[in-house]
Amino acid sequence: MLTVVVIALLVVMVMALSRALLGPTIYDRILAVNVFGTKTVLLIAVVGFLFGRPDFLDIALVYALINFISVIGVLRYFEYSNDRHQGDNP
Amino acid sequence: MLLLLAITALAIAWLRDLFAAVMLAGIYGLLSASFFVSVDAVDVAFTEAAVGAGIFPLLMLAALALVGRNEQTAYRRPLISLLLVSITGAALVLGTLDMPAFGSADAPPHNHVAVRYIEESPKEIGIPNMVTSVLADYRSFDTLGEVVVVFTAAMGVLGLLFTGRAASPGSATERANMYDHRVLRVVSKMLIPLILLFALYVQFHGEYGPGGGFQAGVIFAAGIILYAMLFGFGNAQRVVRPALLQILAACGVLIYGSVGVVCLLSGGNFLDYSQLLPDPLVGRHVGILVIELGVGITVASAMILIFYAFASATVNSEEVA
Amino acid sequence: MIALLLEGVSVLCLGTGIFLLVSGGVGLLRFPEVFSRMHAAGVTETLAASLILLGLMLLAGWGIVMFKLLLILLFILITSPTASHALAKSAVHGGLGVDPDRNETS
Amino acid sequence: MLPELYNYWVVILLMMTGFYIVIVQGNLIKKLIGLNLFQTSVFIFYISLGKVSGGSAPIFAEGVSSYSNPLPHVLILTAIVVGIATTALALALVIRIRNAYGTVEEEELQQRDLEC
Repeated sequence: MLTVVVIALLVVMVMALSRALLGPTIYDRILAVNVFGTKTVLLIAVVGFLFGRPDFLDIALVYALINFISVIGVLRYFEYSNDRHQGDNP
Repeated sequence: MLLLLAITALAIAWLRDLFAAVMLAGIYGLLSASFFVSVDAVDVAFTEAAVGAGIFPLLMLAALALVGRNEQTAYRRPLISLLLVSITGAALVLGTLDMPAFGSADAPPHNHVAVRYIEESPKEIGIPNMVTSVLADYRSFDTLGEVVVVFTAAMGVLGLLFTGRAASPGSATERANMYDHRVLRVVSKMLIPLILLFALYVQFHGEYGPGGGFQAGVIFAAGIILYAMLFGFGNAQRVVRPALLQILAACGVLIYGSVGVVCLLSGGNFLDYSQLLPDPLVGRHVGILVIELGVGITVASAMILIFYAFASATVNSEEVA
Repeated sequence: MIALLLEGVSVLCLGTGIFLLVSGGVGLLRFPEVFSRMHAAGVTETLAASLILLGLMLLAGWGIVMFKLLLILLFILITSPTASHALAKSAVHGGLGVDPDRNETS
Repeated sequence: MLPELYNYWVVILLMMTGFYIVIVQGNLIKKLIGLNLFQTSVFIFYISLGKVSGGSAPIFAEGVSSYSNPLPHVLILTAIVVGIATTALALALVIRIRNAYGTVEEEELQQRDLEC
């Protein structure tokens, strides 16, 4: 049963990756990174169970944390560069 | 898994827009970390996730904010370099033909040195996580060198970029987008204590599960950077002063070195913890714990200092530009 | 008996989790517009993730493992909606605003 | 013989992509990303050397017989942290170059260097 979950996760990750590659706007790419991060968290948790080593879950937690911070960082950067180009923001 | 890695790498090569390249570098870091997990490299996956997918894109973005996003020049002489690259690639592939199969148990590296460490380390040092035991005890002198490397890197970045003028909390950019982060600020107020607590958890259970000084330091720094991003650099610098951080980075290295000297004084050679306490096993435990603490403090303060340096560079160049 | 029941429920959770996952993934690819894609991604992130984690929790049974899984579940449930909120806000701020009177998405 | 070596070939492919980026791309930041790509492929190479099929992660647990080799993990742990330290330094240098020369593209840098 767990292997089916792993395969499904890999399929969705490939989809998110393809969205990241061909996404027209920047926001598609950020969205794809966000989805990708969450799926990696799930993948690690399931792989941890598959190998019977439950101490993998710390890594899954770190993934979720890092994913959140990088998405916020990217958005913060993106707003910051908008301010600079437009001079003053609305 | 590796196929995904290869695709991302090729995409990065092909992309022109730097911003997208940095995003893909983040995905690449995540992918390589999940590969490390599937190959049982637990600690390495931890560090690669925290560093490769966490701090690296943040630093690149901070640099991109200064340097501008688009890449003007076209490729230069692509064909010749493509030829050169494929020749070196072919030579390397030839080199791997007689390597042992992936994961074969009887390969040469496994049955000489590793066997001794796998058998002896639980008995000698008594902690389950062999990677930390080797890192902190057998090879602790190299780890000392590494901590010094991180410290000097932080000092180098400070020397290059940090002009000391902290961004005043009320400056234009701070107030400008203060209003639109209401939801983010509330959520991060809840999350940041959790993150810092998790960093301490990682720090102190490095012996029993994946974790240790480096990972804890990086997670701690990531928590502070999140705070700085959302609440503006002025307030962040008021909360965690750069001067305090410089002292902290130095005293992390100091803790590490002083443990070594204490072992020297109490009769053993440098960094041999069994001399610390009458009972050698407990002495080693204490030694490793203190070492990890020193490493954690240095790495955390070094990362935050580097981020402050980048942030203050953006603020200054904005006034200049 | 209880073990069998637990096993059955966890398989059920994992099954629906996978179904939602794949449908969200397909949605991510096929929807024309950024905001509709964000909706599709949101489905996979919150519901599918919590279902799969729930399935794992049932498998794990009581103990430290279940607690860690609960922690991860809570963390994802807090962070991913905030992240998509921030993303949507900056998308609107960045000039990609969907003007309400346009009913059909171009 | 073929399927086992698949791992090493992918590593070489990644290494060559990073190498290619460093050679061809003019932009300094892009070169740094290429360098990071190259570095990560070396890490993957080391770790895949240390894997023992059927062995589990090198944390001592009851009922686990064979372990993967913990030594490359220690090596790579140090290498990752040193890698991020050097990348941070390199980025600081790129920013200073940007302030001094006003550009980050390699050709313009050379021309401006020749002028002054």
